[in-house]
Amino acid sequence: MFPFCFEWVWDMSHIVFMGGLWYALGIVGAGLTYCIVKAAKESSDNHSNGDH
Amino acid sequence: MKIDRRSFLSLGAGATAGLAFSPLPWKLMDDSSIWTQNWPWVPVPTDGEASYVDTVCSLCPGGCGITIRKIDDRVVKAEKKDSDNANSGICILGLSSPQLLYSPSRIKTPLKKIEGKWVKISVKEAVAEIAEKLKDLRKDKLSHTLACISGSSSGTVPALFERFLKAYGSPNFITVPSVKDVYKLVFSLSLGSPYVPVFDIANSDFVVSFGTGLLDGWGNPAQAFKAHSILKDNKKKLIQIEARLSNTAAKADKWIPIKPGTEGVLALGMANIIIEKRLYLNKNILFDSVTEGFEEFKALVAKDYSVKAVAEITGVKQEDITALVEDFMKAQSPVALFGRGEGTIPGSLHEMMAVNFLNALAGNFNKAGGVHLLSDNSYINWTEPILDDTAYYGINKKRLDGAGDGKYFLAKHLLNRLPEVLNSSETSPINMLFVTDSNPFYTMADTKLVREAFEKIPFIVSFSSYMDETASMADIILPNHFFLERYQDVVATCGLKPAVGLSKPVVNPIFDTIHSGDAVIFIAKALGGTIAESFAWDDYKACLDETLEAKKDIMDKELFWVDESGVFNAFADAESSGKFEFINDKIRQTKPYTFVEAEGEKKQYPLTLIRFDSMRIASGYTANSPFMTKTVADTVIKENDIFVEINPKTAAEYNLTDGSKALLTTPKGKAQVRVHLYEGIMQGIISMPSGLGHSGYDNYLAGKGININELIGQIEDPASGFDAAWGIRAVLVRV
Amino acid sequence: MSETQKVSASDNKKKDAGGTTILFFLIGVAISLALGWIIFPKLLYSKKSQPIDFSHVVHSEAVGDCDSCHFFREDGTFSGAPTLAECIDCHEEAQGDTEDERIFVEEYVAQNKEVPWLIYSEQPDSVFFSHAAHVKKAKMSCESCHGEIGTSDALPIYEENRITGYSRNIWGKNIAGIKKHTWDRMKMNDCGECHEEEIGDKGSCFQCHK
Amino acid sequence: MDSALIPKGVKRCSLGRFSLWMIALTAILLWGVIAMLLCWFKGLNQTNMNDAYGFALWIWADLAVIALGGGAFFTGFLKYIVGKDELKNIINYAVVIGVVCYVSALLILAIDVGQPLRSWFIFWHANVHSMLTEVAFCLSCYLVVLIIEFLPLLFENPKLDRKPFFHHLSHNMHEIMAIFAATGAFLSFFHQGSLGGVSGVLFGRPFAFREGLFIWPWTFFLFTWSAAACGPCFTILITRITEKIAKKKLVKDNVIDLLAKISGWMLGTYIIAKIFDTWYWAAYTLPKQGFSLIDFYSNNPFYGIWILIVEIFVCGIIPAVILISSKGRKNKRLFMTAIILAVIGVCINRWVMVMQTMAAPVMTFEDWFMYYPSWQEVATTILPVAFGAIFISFAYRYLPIFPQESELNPID
Amino acid sequence: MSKGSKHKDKKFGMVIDLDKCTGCGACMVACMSENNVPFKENESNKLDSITWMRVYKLENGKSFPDADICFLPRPCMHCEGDHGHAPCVSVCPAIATDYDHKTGIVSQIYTRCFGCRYCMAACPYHARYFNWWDPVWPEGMEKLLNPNVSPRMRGVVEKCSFCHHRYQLALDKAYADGRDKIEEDEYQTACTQACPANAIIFGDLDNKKHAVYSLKKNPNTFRLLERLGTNPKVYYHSSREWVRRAGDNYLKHETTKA
Repeated sequence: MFPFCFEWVWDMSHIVFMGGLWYALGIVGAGLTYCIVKAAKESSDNHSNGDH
Repeated sequence: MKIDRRSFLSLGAGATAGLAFSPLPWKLMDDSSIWTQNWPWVPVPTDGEASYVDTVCSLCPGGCGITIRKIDDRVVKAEKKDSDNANSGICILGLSSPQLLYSPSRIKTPLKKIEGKWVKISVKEAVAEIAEKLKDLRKDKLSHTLACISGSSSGTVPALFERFLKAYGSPNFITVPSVKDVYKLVFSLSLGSPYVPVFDIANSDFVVSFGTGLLDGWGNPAQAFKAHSILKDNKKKLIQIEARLSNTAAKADKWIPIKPGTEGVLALGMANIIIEKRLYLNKNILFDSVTEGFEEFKALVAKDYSVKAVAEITGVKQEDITALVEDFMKAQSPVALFGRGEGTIPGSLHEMMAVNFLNALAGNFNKAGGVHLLSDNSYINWTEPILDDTAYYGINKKRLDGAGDGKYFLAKHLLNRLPEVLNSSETSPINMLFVTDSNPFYTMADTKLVREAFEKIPFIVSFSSYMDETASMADIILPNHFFLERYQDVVATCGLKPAVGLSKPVVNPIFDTIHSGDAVIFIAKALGGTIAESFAWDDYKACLDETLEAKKDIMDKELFWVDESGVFNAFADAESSGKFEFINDKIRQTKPYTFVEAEGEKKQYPLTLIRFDSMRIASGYTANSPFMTKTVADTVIKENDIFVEINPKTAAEYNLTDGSKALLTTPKGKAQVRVHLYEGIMQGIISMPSGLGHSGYDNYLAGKGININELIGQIEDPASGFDAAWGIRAVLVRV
Repeated sequence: MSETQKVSASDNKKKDAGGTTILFFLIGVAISLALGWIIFPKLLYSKKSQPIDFSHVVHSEAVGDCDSCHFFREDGTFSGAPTLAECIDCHEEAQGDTEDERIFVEEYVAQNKEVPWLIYSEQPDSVFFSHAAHVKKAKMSCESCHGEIGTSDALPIYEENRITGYSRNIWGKNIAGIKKHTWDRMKMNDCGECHEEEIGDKGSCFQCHK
Repeated sequence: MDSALIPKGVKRCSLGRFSLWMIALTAILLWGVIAMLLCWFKGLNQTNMNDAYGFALWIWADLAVIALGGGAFFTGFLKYIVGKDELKNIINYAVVIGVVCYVSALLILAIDVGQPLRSWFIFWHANVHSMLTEVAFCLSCYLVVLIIEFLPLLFENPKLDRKPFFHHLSHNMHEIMAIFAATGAFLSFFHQGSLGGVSGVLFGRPFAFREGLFIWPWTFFLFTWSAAACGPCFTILITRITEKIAKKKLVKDNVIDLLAKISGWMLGTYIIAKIFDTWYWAAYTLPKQGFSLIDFYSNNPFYGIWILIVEIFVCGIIPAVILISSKGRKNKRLFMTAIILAVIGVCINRWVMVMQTMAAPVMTFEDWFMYYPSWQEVATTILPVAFGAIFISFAYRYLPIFPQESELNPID
Repeated sequence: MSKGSKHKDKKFGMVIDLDKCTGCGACMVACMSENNVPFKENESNKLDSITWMRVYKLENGKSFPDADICFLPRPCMHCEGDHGHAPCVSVCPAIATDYDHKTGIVSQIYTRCFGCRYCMAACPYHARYFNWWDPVWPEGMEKLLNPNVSPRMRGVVEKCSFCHHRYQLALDKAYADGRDKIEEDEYQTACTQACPANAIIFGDLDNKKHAVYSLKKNPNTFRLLERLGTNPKVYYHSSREWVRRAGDNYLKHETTKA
């Protein structure tokens, strides 16, 4: 799973497969972080505006 | 600052986030899976120094040289001895010996039965109690009512038992008979001496086996397998004549199915053709002029055993018979094998004689690829036991089994007659019975009758290592060491020569057991007087050392001492072959040629049940190890049901399909079985393996299947008196 | 339930609440880190002392190299910790007057009982380790895996993982898994690392597993 | 009692009635949980699986449930990528059903393995050549995506929506949902395919083995295709069942009709591909290995040639034709028949690819292997069904799943 | 996967002479004894009975008296596969089974296996067995355990290893003697050693001097299910046509060696 795992080999299959996986995970993770951070910011802004 | 619900939620969130950055969850996850890799309930074998100890396997009469692999002081595995010399080899049973050594069914200490329950006693107490009882018998002049059943007739331990009975004053030492006893009779009748034949299969170019289970456990299985493989390598022929496609038949170059029980007829028919066509002349044998009884024999076979008649009786095609004879006589070194299956049932004397005539006509005695005759010289040269008056009185009583007398003049022991003798008298003629190295309550035919008879015996002493069927009926058990724990001499053959092997203790006895040899010596000593004097040895080891003398050094080094002088040389050349006697007075006394038929009315029992032997199922005194039972196919045993093999055509007649349950009835008993359709069996014949249906031993064996001996009765061979039953009539009804 | 009230109440204290929230969050983090990094390792391992103490220094001075006691058998297998049979040559009678010596002679030698040594470097049953391949073929020193035990004067405390039953020496003393010496850890990755360096290949599974 | 939790503008049954329904479902769930615990603590000897049937009922259930959950990814794909906007009225429910299916799938896998505590090895010590690794990775990643797709829905619950953070989060997530949906579609495409690959790559098992493209056997594509075709049918089926139980219309006909039409075309094209695949397999792949088609359908009534006919014709061509024709879709009875047949069809396909692969003898001296699941297997297979019913019931009761519900069922 | 080193050291394989095999079962017991294979009270259900080496009974399908049977011992075939991988190796999701290019042996690591049984589904020879039960040795019998093979826990797959530990031991001996390589007969599997009929021959299939090399080229030699592309390293030898034909699947019109 990680390059420091015992079985890891720097070959095509690992790069393609794990590349795809980490890419997908990256997008999902980034998207989620973006939403959460933005929501946290917005909700604290909203609070200070007190316009809920 | 206000601490509210949100603060706690926050604390929780922080704690969760923090944990993820600590080793705790990850190490726990890792360790929990490592825990599954080292579950405490999965045993870890202790490591240690590996060593190999050679010994001789005595689990069957083969007596193979084997190697035991040990780690420190525990036995781990049995292996083939890595050498070509001296009878080295191993079979499935020998490979199982470590499992048998540590078996849960081992008897761990001497036991005494008190009100139906086993109570532990010490060896001393057991010996004292037996001696006390024996003394009482002697006082009442009943020493001859002590009997002993021994699984083997050769070697020092059976000899000690025999000697004990003699010194004590009883003629009733009885061994469990086997095909070897009949082999000896065959040659004592036609050659005047009880030679033991060894078949040189490896060097033969044409082997005809009359139902001999060459690859099903006959003789020394490991050597037989090796010989068969050499046959294959040399592209030589094996012909199997048998009603069922056994493993031997399957490996043979040709399988000739025959109606069971008519093998002797076929042999005589073949002899007839050989004589008629004077084929034996090709072998430079001049029977006509020099051999006693030849003309009479010639007339006899010419009269009753024409090819046509033989084909009729045996079910073998005429052309097959003539072709077989031609091939047999054309071969350079043909040999005909006799003795059915594994050879645990002695079998018909006349049938074996008939087959052996083929060997005589082919002139193959003591020739490469033929039958080698070994003298039955014993290496045990003890001084005669000292007899006091009681002993003298006792041993002159008639043997209970009648062996050696009257119509049983040929046999030395007739175990199979014992049940009848016991059942025919009101009180038991045996007051005490020793059972050593055998399990007669299981291995004897017509088990129900046997049990009934033996239950009459007031006191039984078992020397068994296992809680087998016989031991469980005993009153006292003095458990023997397992062979891996004891010294013992084992009679064997090395190549074609007689030999004695030495079984050596590989480990110290793991339980509180006693060597049977020691047990006898201690009982003798406890009895005092002339009996004690006859057993002057300190213990068995001393006795063995003294008996083997210088041979022991050789055995220590090579496991076996080979008797170079043991081969009988009477047939070294063709000219002297005339000494073979086809018919003489003694043979005439046996009323030739009567073959044994299966018991039962044909009308009531339209089928015939035969037994088959399998390497994977031990059917003698030694029973299956868990590993062996594991190898048994699910068409032989399924859960606890045993299967009988039946030809699909016969099955259809009885409305039976593969796997269906049926009630099997013979004149001797009933049993629920399942059927297995098998194209390798003649129509009208059904077969069942021997060696299953134990009630003793452990949960890995007990209760699985049916003991075929409960369904088959014994048939006294009219010539020898031994059990010669090869089957019984039966009926199958679907349930 | 008056949800709206609650919401407006917290709204009033929003600035303060934000700070408290962060503070509690950080406290939570700190507790967990302390628990995970300090307390947990202490709880995870049980400490066991050897049945008797033993000085490698004293022995190596007396009998020479490691292989006087930790020797190869004729079949190429390694004997590991010496058995009583080896010790008995010198220790039939007490050597010196320490308490450990007395216990050893009285409770083990005299009663012919093996000392139940706790083996620091004991690998699990699934591992096959060939001392011959490493010591005989690759000519590696004992220290490369066992460290300086050979020059120690007393036996260290044996720590056993309560869950797995492993000796702590396998996973390494450092809970983070950081190692400074080749002998600090004996996990599969460490074997692989060295093999990769020395042979250029971590090896096949069966090379080290049974 | 729980009125604060119920979305605005819709009517729900009384809490008492709901509780009764829940108790019944929980009882079934508990039965499954007991069986599950038995399997975990006593081991897989609790099942009737054996060395010939290493894969059995569970793996079938797993494959089937994932195929049926395919409605989520395909509907999402249609809505967010292709831009079929009407489908917003059913996408929520498709996601809920998807979550149920994927949670069930992972749960079944967790029971199915012999060493559940080691199951993380599949990630950590991943063998990238194994289809099962691909399945595990994509499956769990896709479940994460599904949960992300589900979360905004959860946050729309009246009580949660009141919290500003959740309100904003939900809003933000909605905004970039297309990215999640696209990632989900990508992951889903691969794991549906790799599930097909699981049996397709078994070159020692001629019944399952298929040649293919690069590293992917044809089953890889067939599985994705069939999941895309039949998953939406399952969504429609569950929607219809929900409507039956709720006794009201929840989704407008034009939405269902659109989804069904697309499904019909997918199913139609799939079945053509499947027929082509079967023919190629029978005519080229099998003979090379010494087999003919009938070797795999004879000698065993359970796996007779009928199963192939049912799969392809009855549960493939017939529903495809019905769903493609607008007349077929209009006829209520025909329509539901087609939907049910399509769902059964994909289940049969997964059944055959798992069970018949195990049952068919490969060595000439072996016979067909038979297998009957034990009650523990049945219970643990029903467990996800009960879980699904519970989950869906909660979701329906408390979340605004059906945007058209209030419009279709105005409260007086 | 350990494909780092591609050079082939050895390629161990077996030739089993079915003309000599008597079906006695010695190989099975030797194997079980060597490899700490567990046993239960009832082993008659052959579908949950672990037998790394299993002797099959083949029938020629003809009626009496033309019926014939042949015994066929089946260890793990240690497939090399036509594409460089065994059917089971490539499917294992956790690399618990691996193809060793230095020996040609397919390994199975019990502590890595998490029991998904995909490899069993992949193996057409039924050579792989699952531990449905906790292994239990009756009291005293655990003394029989061979320390060179680790007993397996419930929930993992196991199979024949060509007694790989014997190779390890032979190498140890060689190293201790200052040798780098072993002689052919220093490493033999337990079944080979035990076979009373000497029907099993084991050795390096690439070693032209070894008997296995010439035997595998014999026209009467065949492999099981060769046509599937498994490329097994266990060869069988039989002089009987029907036996050779039973080794693989053939269409009616095809001759045995296609």
